This record gives sequence, structure tokens and C-alpha cells, in this order.
Amino acid sequence: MARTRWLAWRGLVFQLAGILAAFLALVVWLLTAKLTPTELNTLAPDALWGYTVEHLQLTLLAAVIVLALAIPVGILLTRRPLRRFTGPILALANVGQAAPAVGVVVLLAFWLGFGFWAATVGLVLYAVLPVLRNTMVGLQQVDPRLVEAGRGMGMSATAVLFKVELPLAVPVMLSGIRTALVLLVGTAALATFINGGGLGILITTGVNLNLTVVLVTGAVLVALLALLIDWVGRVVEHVARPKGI
Amino acid sequence: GCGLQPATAFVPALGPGSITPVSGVDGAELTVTSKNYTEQLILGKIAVLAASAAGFTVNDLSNVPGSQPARELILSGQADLLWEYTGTAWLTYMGQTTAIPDQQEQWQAVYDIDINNGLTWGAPAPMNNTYALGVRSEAVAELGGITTMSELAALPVEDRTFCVEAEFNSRPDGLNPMLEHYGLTRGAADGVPDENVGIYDTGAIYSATDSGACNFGEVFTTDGRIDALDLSVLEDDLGFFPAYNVAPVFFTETLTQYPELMDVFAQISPSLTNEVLRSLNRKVDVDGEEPAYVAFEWMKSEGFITDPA
Amino acid sequence: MLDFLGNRFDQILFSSWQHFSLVVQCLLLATLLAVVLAALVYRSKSLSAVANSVSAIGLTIPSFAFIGLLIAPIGFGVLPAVIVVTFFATLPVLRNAVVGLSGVSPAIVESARGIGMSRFRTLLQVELPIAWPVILTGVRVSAQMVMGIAAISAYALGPGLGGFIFSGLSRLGGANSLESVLTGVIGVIVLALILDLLLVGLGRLTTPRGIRV
Amino acid sequence: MSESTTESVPSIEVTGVSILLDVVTKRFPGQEKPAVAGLTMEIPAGKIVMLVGPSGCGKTTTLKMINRLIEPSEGKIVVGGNDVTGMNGDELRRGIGYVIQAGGLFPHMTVATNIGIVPKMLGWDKARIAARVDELLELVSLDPALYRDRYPNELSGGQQQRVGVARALAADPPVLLMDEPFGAVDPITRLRLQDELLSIQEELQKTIVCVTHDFDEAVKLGDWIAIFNEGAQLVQYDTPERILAEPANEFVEDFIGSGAGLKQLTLTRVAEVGLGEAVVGKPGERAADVLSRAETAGHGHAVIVDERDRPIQWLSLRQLERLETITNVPDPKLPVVGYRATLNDALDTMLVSSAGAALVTGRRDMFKGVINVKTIMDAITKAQGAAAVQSANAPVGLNTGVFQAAAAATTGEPAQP
Amino acid sequence: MSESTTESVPSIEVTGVSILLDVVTKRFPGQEKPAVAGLTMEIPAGKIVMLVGPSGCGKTTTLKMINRLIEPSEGKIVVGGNDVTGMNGDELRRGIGYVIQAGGLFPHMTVATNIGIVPKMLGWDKARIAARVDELLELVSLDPALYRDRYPNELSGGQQQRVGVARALAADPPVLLMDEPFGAVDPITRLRLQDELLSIQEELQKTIVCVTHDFDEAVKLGDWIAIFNEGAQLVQYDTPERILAEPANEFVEDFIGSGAGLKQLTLTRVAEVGLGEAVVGKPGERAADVLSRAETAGHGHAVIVDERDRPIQWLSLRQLERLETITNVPDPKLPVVGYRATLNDALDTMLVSSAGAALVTGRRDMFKGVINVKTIMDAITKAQGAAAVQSANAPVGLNTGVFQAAAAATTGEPAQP
Ligand SMILES: Nc1ncnc2c1ncn2[C@@H]1O[C@H](COP(=O)(O)OP(=O)(O)OP(=O)(O)O)[C@@H](O)[C@H]1O
Ligand SMILES: Nc1ncnc2c1ncn2[C@@H]1O[C@H](COP(=O)(O)OP(=O)(O)OP(=O)(O)O)[C@@H](O)[C@H]1O
Ligand SMILES: C[N+](C)(C)CC(=O)O
Ligand SMILES: [Mg+2]
Ligand SMILES: [Mg+2]
Repeated sequence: MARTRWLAWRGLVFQLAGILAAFLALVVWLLTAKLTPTELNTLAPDALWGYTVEHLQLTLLAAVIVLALAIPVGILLTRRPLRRFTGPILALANVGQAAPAVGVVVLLAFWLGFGFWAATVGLVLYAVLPVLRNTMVGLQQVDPRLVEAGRGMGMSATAVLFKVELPLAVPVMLSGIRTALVLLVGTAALATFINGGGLGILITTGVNLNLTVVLVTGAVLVALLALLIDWVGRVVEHVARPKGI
Repeated sequence: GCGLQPATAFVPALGPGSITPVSGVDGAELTVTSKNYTEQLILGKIAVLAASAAGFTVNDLSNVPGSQPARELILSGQADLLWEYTGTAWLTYMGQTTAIPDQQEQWQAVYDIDINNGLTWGAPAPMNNTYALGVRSEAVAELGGITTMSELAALPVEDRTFCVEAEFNSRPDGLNPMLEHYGLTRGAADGVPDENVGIYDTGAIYSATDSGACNFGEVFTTDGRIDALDLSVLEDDLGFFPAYNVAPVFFTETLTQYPELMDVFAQISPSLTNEVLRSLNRKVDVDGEEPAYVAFEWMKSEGFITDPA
Repeated sequence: MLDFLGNRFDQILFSSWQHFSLVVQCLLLATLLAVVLAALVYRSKSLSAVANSVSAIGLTIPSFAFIGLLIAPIGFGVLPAVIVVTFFATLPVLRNAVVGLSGVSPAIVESARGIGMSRFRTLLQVELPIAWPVILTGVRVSAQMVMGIAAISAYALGPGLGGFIFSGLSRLGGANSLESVLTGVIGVIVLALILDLLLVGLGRLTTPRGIRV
Repeated sequence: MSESTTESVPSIEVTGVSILLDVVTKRFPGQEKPAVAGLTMEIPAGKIVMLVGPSGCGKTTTLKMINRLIEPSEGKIVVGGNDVTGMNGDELRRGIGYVIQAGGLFPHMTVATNIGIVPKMLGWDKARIAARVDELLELVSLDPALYRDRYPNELSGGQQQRVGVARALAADPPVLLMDEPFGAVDPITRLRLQDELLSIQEELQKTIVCVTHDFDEAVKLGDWIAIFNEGAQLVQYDTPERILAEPANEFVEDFIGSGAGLKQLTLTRVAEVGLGEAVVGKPGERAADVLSRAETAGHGHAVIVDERDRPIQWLSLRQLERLETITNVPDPKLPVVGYRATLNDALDTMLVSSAGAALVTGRRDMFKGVINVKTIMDAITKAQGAAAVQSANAPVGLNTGVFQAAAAATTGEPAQP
Repeated sequence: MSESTTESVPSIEVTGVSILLDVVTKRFPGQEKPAVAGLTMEIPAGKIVMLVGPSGCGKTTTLKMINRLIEPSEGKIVVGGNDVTGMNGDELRRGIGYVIQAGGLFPHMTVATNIGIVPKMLGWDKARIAARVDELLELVSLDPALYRDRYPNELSGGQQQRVGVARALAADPPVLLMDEPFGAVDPITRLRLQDELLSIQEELQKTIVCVTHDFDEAVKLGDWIAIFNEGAQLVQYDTPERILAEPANEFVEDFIGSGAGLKQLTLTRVAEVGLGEAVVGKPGERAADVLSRAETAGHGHAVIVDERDRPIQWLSLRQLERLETITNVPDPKLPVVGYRATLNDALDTMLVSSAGAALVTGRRDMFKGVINVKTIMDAITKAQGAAAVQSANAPVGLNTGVFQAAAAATTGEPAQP
């Protein structure tokens, strides 16, 4: 028990250490590399910070919308009256998942015009599925006997949902949310194609102008950000996992 | 390997026209590259078709994102052929600061430098695809009937909004030096603050400008959408931009092996006038045709190639 | 839209085939790699855990960032696309192969050994066939995922339908640009469906009745 | 519910109330045959009624209709005199204990929270809940200090099951419903839990309805056993003794399985049969004296007891002849059974002892008499005779509806008062 | 292995070979105590030896060292006279049958492929494999036409187990190792499978080493039972009869558990005890005639048999008195046991019959005699007497090494020839 818990924490510590080490390596590399004026210009600390903030804004706003949308819908879809829609909706969503993210983002730009909002909506569409699916799976995998036990001792359906089903579904739901967040970080890099901001611009600029340093910095920062978000997600999962399961 | 080819590698099948198979080629491989905007795609396809007609097995590496990567490919010999602009080479690659007004001299200047870089410039075309700032016509009046770039400085700061591509945003012949040239400072509160500059994909600038996402879009003068979207072009009244005549650039080693290539492209270059390019670009950008077909039709109509037997 | 499709039929067909071919070839490579890796690690708990972490962390790396990183040393064209697609395709298969192989009941492995099968023979004749449905599930997950990644790889001039999306983007506002993007997006979805069906069919053909669920 | 607990029932200690299923039918949507077909069944207050029958016969459905986890399609259910068919289901259930396999404990709550959950819903204050939790943990033989704050996954299967029972008893409901409560624990723990349930019941006298698929469990726990066939058709509803002695038909016989005779032995305790007299000697006595007493009584053996009357030797006449004085060395192989042991245990002891008989001890291991095979055979015969006469206060149990005709045809007739 | 099958063993039918564990020790890395400590044990050819003991005592480890699934740390293992400690493990195992829970069947192969897998590895041709598969399926009572092409998940647990046995027998190995082979099947199937194993063994006379945690199974199947304690310390190695009658120490007693007496009853069959005579009548006879014959013989009952000598009624003197002529209506409650039944079955029948006795029938249900409780008690006493004498050909079994001292201290002494 205690041992497995420590093992899990150890993994988390390693992951964070790895991320920090990679970040430090990047910083040291940037400080020691010979940079052209253009590179210096693009990689100025406040510019970098600005891109990162934009990237996080995109990611987090989309995440909030996704959570606000997917969790209630996921819950509703597991309630008896709507249960029969579960299959079709998941099937539809699964097909949707195969849609390439770039394509979705670009299509939204057609519809909503360029910029932040098109990017946000694209991200939301892209990340809704994992959260929705995990919410449903999480609720479905709750041992029906526990639901029955709850009902059997006189809890109302709502009480059972909030006191039994949701707490027990939390681990699965959180892992869906983590997956979604990580997807969001990665996909937000594509926002640059439609002037949505974020760190993706470093990658496109790096490629377009053959500025390897910029390209690598952009790519590594996006990857590290994804790993960091993943790490945060894992920590939350770890802390929020109800004791006893 | 394994039958996989780059994304935009498709070209229609063709038969020889005035370009005929070069003896001794026998399906030797030739890699053509191009940048990733319409004119370059069409030119790239023209090169691919021409080389195919000349008997080469063409590896189509067109649609490379950005001038620098394309230049890199040909410098390193990964590609054998690229349509390049004299002004771009002169200012961006060769680091020169002042352009040469005479177009032929400009060509000669870049030829002389690049010959030492293992590249050989072929005959230039008459067309000149320079940068310009486009304004949606409806907005001209709001902006005080602006017609020249020197009037930019007179506009209130919040009206000095620009849509540019990543490349233009940081080129030596791009946005910042241009603004400087017209007395504005990029990033300064009383010049052009950063938030006034939106970065778009090269081809996306036109509709962004037209939809009012910014007042001034960085446009290419041979682009068909300037007319189609009714954009007004500001005059480069202080002469910032050089001449950008396009010419085929060969990897010299390849050219030495197949000197006939030079003649093949010498046939084509003279036909590439501003009008021709504008109409070809228009077919793609406005009429929605595919660069490969547009190039094919044009080559056919010029008699360079024919339909397949 | 129909005009668009009709006029470019051969081009769309060509790109679709390229896309499909890229994904399938990379999947094959990835499956091979993943199974070999899994066969090397599944007997050890700690190595399996490492493989799982690699798979989990690998999947968090944004594909676009990864493509960007590859352009620097490798350049444009088919190769970076193949590397990216294979990399991402390997991860889910690896995870499932480890799960599948270590999920084979120890009693079955023991009885294979008990009737005189060598270790390698046990792996080949007993463990892999039994783990196969789980591995194949991983392949299906990979297939869906890398279909989209292959589209992004068109940025580095990788083969396939991504080209339609990027050229639609570069002509945005012009005629047929929407059609072009739609062709790319829908084409990828259709290919994903087809491939998934094929994989399901493959699963039916290659899974003996005894271990079908 | 709370008023109904004060219903007037024969004995004061009985806190359970009676339950009546009144021509209850349950049809599941999309199911051709009803899962429960016109079942009428009386469950006496303070008794344990075991529902057994083949898988899918409707045991669980019947049970769950009592607390309306499943709504009956027809018929009414009366608990403690009140028709509960119309009342709010959640409230109803708060007044009925419900125990399922592995306790159905909430894994994310501690033992204390699990147990306290119904009292909390009923609005008890914290101190009262805490006190009740401890009291219940004591009742199910778990040290509160040790177990209060554990999570279910930190308990063994048997301990989980106990906590499940404690939770069901939390609000002191008059009725306890159990669905295969000991299905998931190992056989040894299972026996212990059954004993514990019996001793708890002895104290609390609830009305317990319990589903099981283990006939031996039904025999052991049940005051009454209801044997169902498909559609909750009541094939026999009777005491364990009568079901063993007089199975209503072949279906029941098959259900009882082989060894009905030996099973009957488990129903009677040594204390309930007449024991044989024995000649008793004490250490230090002269063997000859004891021998003569035995001969006079016509016995083949004499029992030697220590100063506290505990048997230490069992000597045959031949052994007595060879002895001078009686020693006080206890014989380790002495065949002894307690008077609370079942006849089955006694028979087993006799068989090993090779004496064909066993010594019976009572409280503080004091010698009480001798039991032999003859005694056991007689007891069985008597029990069977007694079982042949149906008890007068047998509860009602019958089926109407689609199954009735079939029931009558195959069953002879269902038990009726 | 193949040569060793021709080893000279007493009887020609015995195809099994003897096995000798020679001071074998197994130490698992990272484990303080050895799992098997200096075990020496002889397994006679053609016999079934059952290994029992508490969980983790080293039964499985001992078993697996015989086919070298686990390599012994020390000591040598001799199978059929050959030291196998050095030979190629895979080859060794191809010559030893191995059966585990649920058969350990490969789920992705058909029954035929599963059974044929060892012959295939041995390079048999297809026709021979197919013939062998069918022969084996017949042997384990499965219709080849029906079951050959099924997959394991299309079989019941018991059928899977049979296929497992068939597979183990495929290459006709002289030795069969089984690790809790019937652990995963339900009790009834289990009994059938055990009977089947016994009848297969009667025919094949393999050497079978079988691990079980069910002492009753060990008693039923074993020619010899080895009772292990932690570290594979041999606490007792003896026949079932002797272990039941003379448990070596308290550990063994605990292991046997309660009901040793009743268990002993399962070791003896009705056919093996002396039956009581009975007065026999036929339908149609005058009741008075039968009555007088019974009174002359001093019996309280008379048995009525039909024209094929099958018992149909069992009448008391009182019943005879009231009758005119004997009818031919069979009494459905007649207490009858077959002569192959165990004494346990007989006792059970008697108990239910309330007559205190049962009628024994032989082949074709012909009446053979009467058995009563007295007969059973006598039989037990006799069996216990016989068991007290140790058989001369008992196989060797002892421990050396770290556990020896402890063993001697707690065990008295291990069995020795
Ligand atoms: N929710 C339901 N919907 C439809 N049919 C059901 C439902 N619950 C039970 N049934 C059906 O009703 C019948 C009786 O089921 P029930 O669960 O009461 O059987 P049981 O006697 O408890 O069986 P077991 O011993 O297997 O638990 C079965 O045929 C079952 O399939
Ligand atoms: N592979 C192994 N590595 C380390 N220890 C082992 C291994 N296998 C068994 N052991 C240890 O050796 C001892 C004997 O194990 P073994 O499996 O032989 O017991 P067993 O008698 O078969 O028990 P069970 O009845 O539970 O099957 C145990 O303490 C066990 O923990
Ligand atoms: C031709 N332009 C100068 C517009 C762009 C270029 O250099 O690629
Ligand atoms: Mg049930
Ligand atoms: Mg074992």
C-alpha cells in the first residue's frame, strides 16, 4: 500500500525532474548559442513569455469549456432516459476523432474567421471526446451493486450520483481530462496557422526562415508544456483519487 | 521509398511538345523544389512538367514552407531546381542592403555571387513579383484616402494594423525595415505596436485583409486576388522594395551533367510576364483550380508539352 | 463540391492512396517494432513499467512539435513523415502488446513449458497468438490516431491528404479553398473508417474462434 | 417505518415485523414470462426466512420487491401492517436493512462513514452516529478502535461482510434483506459469519429475508425455507426439518441433493436427545469397586471423572479388572462431544473412537452422559415422525397467475396453514 | 525418457516408472527459507501419490522440480532410473504429462490441436496424431466427432479438465504430474472427474503425482498421501487409511479436520464388509409363510424381491401379519444402496430410511444382503486395527537440512521403510 503510493510519487518526481532538466538544458543552450538578430528578436524573453501565455490561455479556456460541456453531457448520457443515445453518440464522436486537427482548425477559420476564437472552438471540438467518453466510462464502470446498495439503503438517485457514482468515477474521469489537456496543448500549436497565437508561431517561423534555434525552441517548449500539463494532471489525479480505491 | 511521394507531388500525365526528351537523360532523377504560395506552386509544377517532358524522372519537392528552407534545399543539392526571385536572393540570402534598380544588372549581380555557391541562375523572366501593401477598397476613405506608403505615418496608431506572413515579418526586405524606411518603429507605442501585427499563412492574408482583420495586408503584386477582392495597393513611393524577377536556379553540378536543362528553361522564362502570372495565379486563387492543372494547361497552350499519347 | 471532386479525381485518388499507404506501411513497421520491444520487456515488471511510461509520455509530445523538431536535422519530404507517423503509431501498440503479453495467464504459459515447449516457441505459438487481439486493438487505436498525424506531416511535405488542407489554407477566401480543406478532412475520416474496417476484418480472420470475445 | 416497529408481536424482544407479499407479480419489460408470478407469501416477524431455488428463478426479484428496489407490476406488499406499495421508495428503504455480496461497501468511504450513512440521512447528530457505529462494530465482533477508520479494501472479505451487516443494522430497522450475503467469502469464514448472524439474530430478533443458493446454508440459518422454481413459484415453504424429512416432490429432493440423512443430523443437538446413564468413578477409588458397580448396572464401561466432574478416562470392564486403583491420567483419545454439538459431530466422534459411543459434556466440560449410535438413530426416527406433522403456525405461501396450474400439477399442493 | 518406459517393474501392465527425489532443496532467490528443504521421497511406479499441505508449503515447487519447470538448487531427481537433473528440460517435459487447473488449455487452439501438440513436437505424422487424438478423447469420455474441433471456451470446466488430461497423456508418458487439477470445477463434476481419473488409472497404471488442497480428494485418489508442512517438510507419508487412523501428530489431525470418522467411511465399500442375511419372499407367496420363516430366523423384517431378484419391499413382522398375500407393488422409499457404494453412502441411506439398516444390491440390482449400523461400526473398528500395522512396502520419505531437527521434534519420526 504505502509502497505503491511511494512508487507512484517517485514516478511523478522523476517526470517533473525530467521536465525541469530539459527546460534548463534549453535555456543553457539558448544562452550559449550564437543567435542572429532575427533569432534574438523572436526569442526575446518577453516575446517567449507572451507566446507561452497565449498558448496557455488557448489551452485553459478550451479546457474549461470542454469540462463545462462534456461532464454534464456525459452524466446525462449515462442516466436511464438518455442511455440509448450513448452508443450512437460515442460512435459519432469516434468517427469525429479521426478528423485531422489541422483540418478542423482551418475549417473553423472559414466559419468563424481567423483568430483566437476559431482556434478555441477547434480545440474544444477536438478535446471534448476524451472527456465525454471517460465521464461515461467512469460512471458505467461503477459497480452496479454499489449503486444498488446505495438505493437499497434509501439514497435518492441524485444522492447516489453525487455520493457514490461520481466519487468512484473520478479516477477515470480525471485521466480523460488529463488526456484532453495534453491533446489541447499539442493542438494549440496548430492555432498559429489561423493567427490563433501560441507557441506554434515559433515552429512556423523557425521553419519558414530556416531558424533552427527558433524551431527547436518552439517545438521543445510545446513538448515541455504538454509534459508539464500532463504532470499537473497526474498530480491532481493522485491527490483527488478517493482514498480506499 | 515504398511508393511514397511528398504531399503535393501530383502532376497530370503529359506528352512532349516543343520540349523534347534530352538525350542521355533516360529517366535520371531530378528534384524540383518551390515555396508554398500559389505562384511558386504553379512555377514549380511548370518546372516539373518541363523536366518530365525533357525525360527526367522528377521528384516533386514543391510547396516547401518558406524561402529559406527552399534555398537551403538547393544550396545543399537536395534539390536541383528552384524558381527564385532576384531581389529575394540579393537582399535576403546575400545580405545586401541596397537593391540595384536595373533588373538585368540585378540578375547579373546575383548570378555572379551564386555561381560561387554552386548555383547557376538561368535566364530571368520579365515578370516582377514584388511585395506591396493592400487595403480593402471600402476602407480607403476611412483611412483618409490613403494611396502611398508614406501616408502610413500620418494615420493614428490604432489604424496602423498589418496582416503579414511569418517570413515577411522577419525578412531583411520585410516589415520592420520597411516601416523603418517610412519612419515608423516596429514595437514602439507611437510606431507599430506588436499587437497591431497579425501573423497569417501567406495565402490567408488576402481574405484576412478583405474581411477587415487589419487595414494593410502584405500582398504579392502578381497575386490574382488583389483584383478579385478589390484591394487597393499602396504605392511604394519611397522605393523600398527592389525588383523581384523570377529565374530558374540550377544546382550547378546537375546543370553540368545535363546542360540542355538551361535551354529547356530558356524556352519558358520569356513567356512568364506579369500578365501571364497574374492570370495563372488568379486561376488558382480565385477560380479554385489546382496549380498542377493550371500549369499543365498553360504549358500545353504554349506548346511546350502535349496531352499524353 | 462535386465539381471539385470530379475535376481532381485522379489527384484526390493519388493523395488518398499516398495517405493510406503511408499510414499502413508505418503501422506495419510500428507493430513489428512494438511487438519486438514488448517481447523484450514484458517478462520484467520494471521494464514493462518503463515501456508504459515511455508510451504514455511519448503520446503527450505534440505531433506538430515533433515534426518541427525533425525538419531541422532531416529536412522535408517522406522521411520525416514516416518517422513521425511510425513513432506515434508504435506507442499504443507497444502499450497494448505489453499488456497483452503479460496478460496471458501464467497457467497457460506454465502448461506450455510443462509440455516441453521452449521459451521462444512458447512466445511464438502461445503467447503472441493469445495476446494478438489486444495487440490488434492497439493497432486500431494507432491507426485512428496517426491518420490525423499523417495529415499534419504534410507540413513537412509528407505524403497524403494533408496537402489539400494546407493548400486550402493558403488559398483561403479563394474559390475551392473550402472544398480543398473539406476534401482533406473528410478524405482522412473516410480513410480512417476504411482502415478500421479492414483491421476489424483482419482481426476476425486472424483471431481463432477460441479467443474471440 | 418507525411506528411500525412497535407493532404488537408475541414476544417483547422481537423487534422485527411481519411482511406480506400479496399476490405479487413482476413482469420485466421485454420478458415473455413474469419473473415473479402471483406470489403470495407471509414472512413471520422475528424469523429468518431463506429463499432458495435455481438460478434465475426470481429470488432476487422477490427480495428487491420488498424494499421496492424493483417495483412490483401487480399486487401489494405489506410491511409491519402498512401497505408500502404506495409510499416513497427512498424513505421505505431507509427503514429496511439491505445486505448484498461483499457487503456492497462504498470503497471510497471509511468503515465508520459506511456504517453511519443511513443515520446521517436520517439526520442524527454526529455524536449519536459515532456511538452507534462503535456499538455496531462491537456487535459484529470488530474492534472499533482498529477498524473504524479503515477503508473497505483494507479488510478481508469476511470483515467486509460484517461491516455490511453492521451498516444494514445502523438505523435499527425491523427488517433485514440479504441477497447471497456470504456468496463471496471462503467456506471457513462463511461458517463463522453464519454463526455470528445467528447469534446476532438471537439478540436482535429482526425479520430477516435471505437469498442463498446454498441449501446447507438455508438449513443452517432458516427458521423457514422457501424453495422457488422458475417464476418464483413456491414449490415448498416449510421448516428445514420438514423439507429434509418430507420433500414435497422430486424437484425439492434434487435440490436437497445427496446426504439428506446426514444433513438432518446437523439439525439436532446432542442436548436435545436422551443420553445414556453411565457408571462414574473417581481417581483414587479402588478399581474393583468401580468394576462391581458397572457389573451391577449391566454396563460394559465406566467413566472416570476428575474433581471437577470432567471425564478423563473411559474404562472397559477388562481394563478395570487389570487395574488396582483408578489413576488420574487423562486419556488424550477420549471421545468427547459438547452438549451443544450436533448429532453429526457426535456420530463422527463415535466412529473415530471405535467405542461406538461418545461421552457428552455440558457446561464447564462436566460429564453429562453417554451418547451412542442407537440414540442417534432413535432421535432421527423421532425427528422424522415429528416432521411428518405439519406445524400449525406455518406461514402462508402460494402462487396464483400463470404458474398456478403448472404448480399444482408438479408440486402436489403448496404449503398452506 | 522413452527407454525408461521399458524399465522392469513388478507387473507388466504398469506403464509408469518410479520417481526418486534425492535430498532435493529449492531456494528461491531473495527468499530466506528454502521452499523445499532437503526432501527425499520415493514415488512408486504405477501408483497415485497425493501431495497435500497448507498453502505455500512447497507442494507445487516439489511437483515442478520433477519436470524441472523449477530447477532444484541441490539434490538430484531420478525418473525411471535415469538422473534427469542434467538433461534438456524441454525434452524431459515432453516425456512427462503435466496437468494444471482448468487444463491449462491453449484457448486459441482447438481441442485436437491442444491434444496433438506434444506428438507434433515429437515429429509424429498427421494421421498418427489424429488417430491418437481420437483414442484419447474416447479415453476421457468425450465423443471425438463432437469435440475434436471445438475451442476450449466452448467446453464446460469439467470437459476442459478432461481435455487437459488427454493432452497430458498424448505421448503416452510414464509419469503424470497434476497440480490441483480439479480445483476449478464444481463439486459434482469434480467427483465425476475423480472417478474417471481412477478408472483411467486402473487401465493405464501411470505413475501419478498430484497436488491438492482438498484432503478428501487426497483420500479418495491417493495410493499414498504425503502431508507437507512449510518447506516441504514431510510430516507423514502413508496410505490414506493409516493417515486417518493414525495421524502422526496434531498437525496432521488438524489437517484432516473434523469428520475423520466419516471420512474413513468413504474408504470402505459396502462390498468389502460382511452383510447380514435376510429372509426373502416373493410376490404371490402367502404372507403367513414368509412371516413364519422370518420368525424362525429370528428376524424382524423380510425382504420381498421381484422375479429378477430385485428388492421391491421390506416388510416388518407387523406388516406381514396384516397381509394376505405378498403384492408386487414396489415401495418407492426402499432404502437401497449398491454394493460399490461407500459406507458413508450406506450410513446416509440408513439414516433417512429410519429402519436403521439398508438393503444392498449387487449387479443388475440383485438383492445381496442387509447392512446395518452395527456392521458399519465393526468395519470401522477393523479398518482401524488393520491400519495400525504399517505396510512393509511403504515408500521412503524424509527430510534433511535445516528443517530436519524441527521435523524430528514436532513429528515424532517421518515414515520409513
Ligand atoms: N432488470 C431486469 N430486466 C429484465 N429481466 C430481469 C431483470 N432482473 C432479473 N430479470 C429476469 O428475471 C428472472 C429472475 O431473476 P432474479 O435475479 O430474480 O433471479 P435469481 O433467482 O436471483 O437468480 P440468481 O440465483 O442467479 O441470482 C430472470 O429470468 C432474469 O433474467
Ligand atoms: N517463483 C518463485 N519465486 C520466489 N518464491 C517462490 C516462487 N514460487 C514459490 N515461491 C515460494 O515458495 C514457497 C512454496 O511455494 P509453492 O508454490 O510450492 O506452495 P504450494 O504448496 O504449492 O502452495 P499453494 O497451495 O498455495 O499452491 C512459498 O513460500 C512461495 O512464496
Ligand atoms: C516574391 N516575393 C518577394 C513576393 C516573395 C518571395 O521572396 O518569396
Ligand atoms: Mg439473485
Ligand atoms: Mg501450489
